[in-house]
Amino acid sequence: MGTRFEFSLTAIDTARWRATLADPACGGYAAFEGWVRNHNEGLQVQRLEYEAFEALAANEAGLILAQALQRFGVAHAACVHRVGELAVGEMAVWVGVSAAHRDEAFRACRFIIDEIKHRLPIWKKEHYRNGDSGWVNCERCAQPGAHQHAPPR
Amino acid sequence: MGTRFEFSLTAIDTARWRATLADPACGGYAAFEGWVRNHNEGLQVQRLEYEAFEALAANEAGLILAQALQRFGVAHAACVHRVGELAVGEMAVWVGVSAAHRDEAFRACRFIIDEIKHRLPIWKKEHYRNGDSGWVNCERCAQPGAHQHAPPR
Amino acid sequence: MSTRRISVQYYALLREQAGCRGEQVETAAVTAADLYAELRRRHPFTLDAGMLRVAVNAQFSDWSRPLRDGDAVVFIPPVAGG
Amino acid sequence: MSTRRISVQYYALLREQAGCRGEQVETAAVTAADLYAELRRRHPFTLDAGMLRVAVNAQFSDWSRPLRDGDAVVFIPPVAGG
Repeated sequence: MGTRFEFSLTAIDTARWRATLADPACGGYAAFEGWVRNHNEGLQVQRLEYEAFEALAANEAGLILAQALQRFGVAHAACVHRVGELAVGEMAVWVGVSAAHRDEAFRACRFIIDEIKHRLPIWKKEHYRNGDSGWVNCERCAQPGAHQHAPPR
Repeated sequence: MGTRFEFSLTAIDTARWRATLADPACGGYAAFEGWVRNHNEGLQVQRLEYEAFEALAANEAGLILAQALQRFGVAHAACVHRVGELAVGEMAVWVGVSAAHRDEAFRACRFIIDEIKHRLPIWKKEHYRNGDSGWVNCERCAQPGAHQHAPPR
Repeated sequence: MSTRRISVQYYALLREQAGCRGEQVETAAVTAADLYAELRRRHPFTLDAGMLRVAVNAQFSDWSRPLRDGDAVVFIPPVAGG
Repeated sequence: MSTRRISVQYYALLREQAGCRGEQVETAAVTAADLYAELRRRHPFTLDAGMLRVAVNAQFSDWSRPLRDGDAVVFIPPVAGG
């Protein structure tokens, strides 16, 4: 039984992370990867930057993973999140869960990524093909009428 | 948009399969792996054998994957299933789905593995540490009172 | 009484109980249900037809569908993939 | 009026608008809410406090919790991980 969370400045090695969840008592493994999409809310994304308040984020991620073990009875759960510059197609986040059965593996994996997105102090700045950029949820989404995406004023 | 299903006699190369789902328009990737557990219904499992009616199974899997694309609006879905002898800890089945968003990726992945287990003509013979063996769902489960797991009479 | 030539393939428990992967049978059985009943008289099959599904020419089929000369029949024990 | 020495770190949009990653402030602000109001007079922060959360000493905190000398405060814009 174990949990593990890390930030990574470089490409996530999913094979290495998956290996940390191996367990002969487990019959089900569920994983999620978030990939950088080439579009968001109608804009063409070229690349993005992730920035994190790492101390708080790591604490909060530890709580989320522990909650997943307790709530769903899974054996192992891990998560790694990129920070820094990412190109379209790169993996921004990986979540993996192993469990005796598939039902709890799926449910715990879904719980973890939902909570990670909701609770961790991590920010994403999108750079668009048209030259604009913006912090997601701060600039455009906070001003639904304006839908501004110019660089910070 | 695409689907792909295969049987494999050797270890599943998940990196190669995952690569077939890469798509710059996709932000979410969900995967499931079924691993050979060291126990089932209270018995210690040592190894197992999978056998498939491959022509029918491949047709049926193709239908399942196409249904997943249509029902959940995901971009790509693939599945590979081992046949032959497997040891404890080995991967018996892999399912991967990529989609614009995580919700449909998770739901399609879950749908696919549930249907694969339910609909494909694939059989599993478990070999136990105590020397017995049995075809799962045929010998023990079909006779809930008896719970026999001796070799076929 | 007319007969037809049917190819039967066996998998898993049925393969072990038949002692072979398949056989060609010359049969007067009209349906797949009739055919399984006939084969049970020759092989020690422990599974009742109610526990099986049947495929004809690599498609799931109805037990009552009339068999035609040259059909390939597979009786499908309870599955356990994944 | 007593003052306390608070270390403030900025991330993301707040970092860009403050023009620095953090600063030490000598402040009479009693709570984190008071402190953000004070800092908005010095920096062109566009985000209202209602859109932020606050962390004190790397723990999520209440806006009304009294600040103590030496506290480390982080104002947290809407998050977007994953």
